[in-house]
Amino acid sequence: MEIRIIVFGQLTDIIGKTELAFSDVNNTDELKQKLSNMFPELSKIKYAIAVNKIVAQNNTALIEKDLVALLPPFSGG
Amino acid sequence: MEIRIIVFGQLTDIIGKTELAFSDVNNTDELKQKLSNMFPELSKIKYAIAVNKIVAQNNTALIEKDLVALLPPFSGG
Amino acid sequence: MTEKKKHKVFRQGAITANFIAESIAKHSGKTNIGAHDIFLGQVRNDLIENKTVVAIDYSAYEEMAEQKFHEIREAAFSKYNLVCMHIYHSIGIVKAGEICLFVFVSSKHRTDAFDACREIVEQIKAQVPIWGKEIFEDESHVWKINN
Amino acid sequence: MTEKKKHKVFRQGAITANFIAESIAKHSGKTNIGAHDIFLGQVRNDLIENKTVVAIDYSAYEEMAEQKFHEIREAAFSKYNLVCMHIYHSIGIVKAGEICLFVFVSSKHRTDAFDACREIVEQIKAQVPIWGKEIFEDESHVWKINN
Repeated sequence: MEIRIIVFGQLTDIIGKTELAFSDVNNTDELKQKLSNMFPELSKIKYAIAVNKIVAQNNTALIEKDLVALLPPFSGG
Repeated sequence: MEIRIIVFGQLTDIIGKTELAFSDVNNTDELKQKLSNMFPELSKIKYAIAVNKIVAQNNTALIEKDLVALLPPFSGG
Repeated sequence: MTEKKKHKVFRQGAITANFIAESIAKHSGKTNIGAHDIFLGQVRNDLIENKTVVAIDYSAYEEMAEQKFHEIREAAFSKYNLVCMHIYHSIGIVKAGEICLFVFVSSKHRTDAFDACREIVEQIKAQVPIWGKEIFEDESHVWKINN
Repeated sequence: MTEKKKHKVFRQGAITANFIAESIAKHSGKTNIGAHDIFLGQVRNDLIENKTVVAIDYSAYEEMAEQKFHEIREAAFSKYNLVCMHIYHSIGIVKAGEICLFVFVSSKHRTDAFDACREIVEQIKAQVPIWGKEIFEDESHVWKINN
């Protein structure tokens, strides 16, 4: 299973790219843990995770073809 | 003593002109009384009297060269 | 950087979209502005006793009105943190669909522009000696009443 | 007469005064409109740690953002008595002094336009996945934070 992750805003500075893919994450909590291990700087930033364009309020299961997005605080307008 | 009076809005329909002059009014109460005698329809309308561009809240003495204006409810915008 | 330049508020006839665009464009040099709030009053073709309004003919006690506009302006500048403010009101005939009032308030942050613009519009309607004569197709009229 | 035509919200680069003028002019045929409230967001040349912002580079999660804009729009139409509403937001580079957000709300009476416009602007800032990268003269950057 491969989960595709798109990255926005200041998270692109920290992660260094705008897309990632993981084959071994089953839910959003696992994803967060994995990301904070790989990118310790992420702990400084509050970010949301959207699954298929809906912000996950709680831990959410991920399945193949889900589109996951990492969303730092919005600053439009 | 002549007091010049300018007339605005719907009051011009009732009074039939945009300017009046009276030689025998000493204050705004006398003016109102005189106007309602001459134009009974005025009793149907609430209007303010401005003396030298300031709305008279109470009876106000009038002297030569005062500029008196009859102001029906405003409807700008 | 606060600009309090005075200009005449009254403009003959309708306020055009181009005039509004020019006003907006003039603010691009003021890079301390973050927010503009613009209110536009447009003449409606209201149906009154089965007759349709085709235009409003605005008249004013201009000297007193300009003084009132000045007071409204000064009060807004002292109450709110504004960069600039412009008010334009039509005098004479404005047809249905055309614009008769243009209030343009600019500030660093949006709260000031929103609060001030709304307050200014309410004050104009309540305090400034302007009268609108609503003209029907058959050239008869009624006098507009503000709510 | 309520118009709910959808258009794309995002526009490449700054929103020009001419574009705003054209939008305003298009409403002259809608003679049931009495009030327009227009909010414009303009890029400020803020000083941040001794460096001056010269532009903001906007990016967005466009598919999610368009969906959010649609929700904001539907909610405003059901809550307020509006004739029409348009939202435009820049994507890409917008220089200081240029306009990046244009919210245009029209109603019969002014209260609806004022209330709705303000609420929509707050919702855009809080709910729509858009990010502003503030660019300095030396090409370094910080990420904008909304208040």
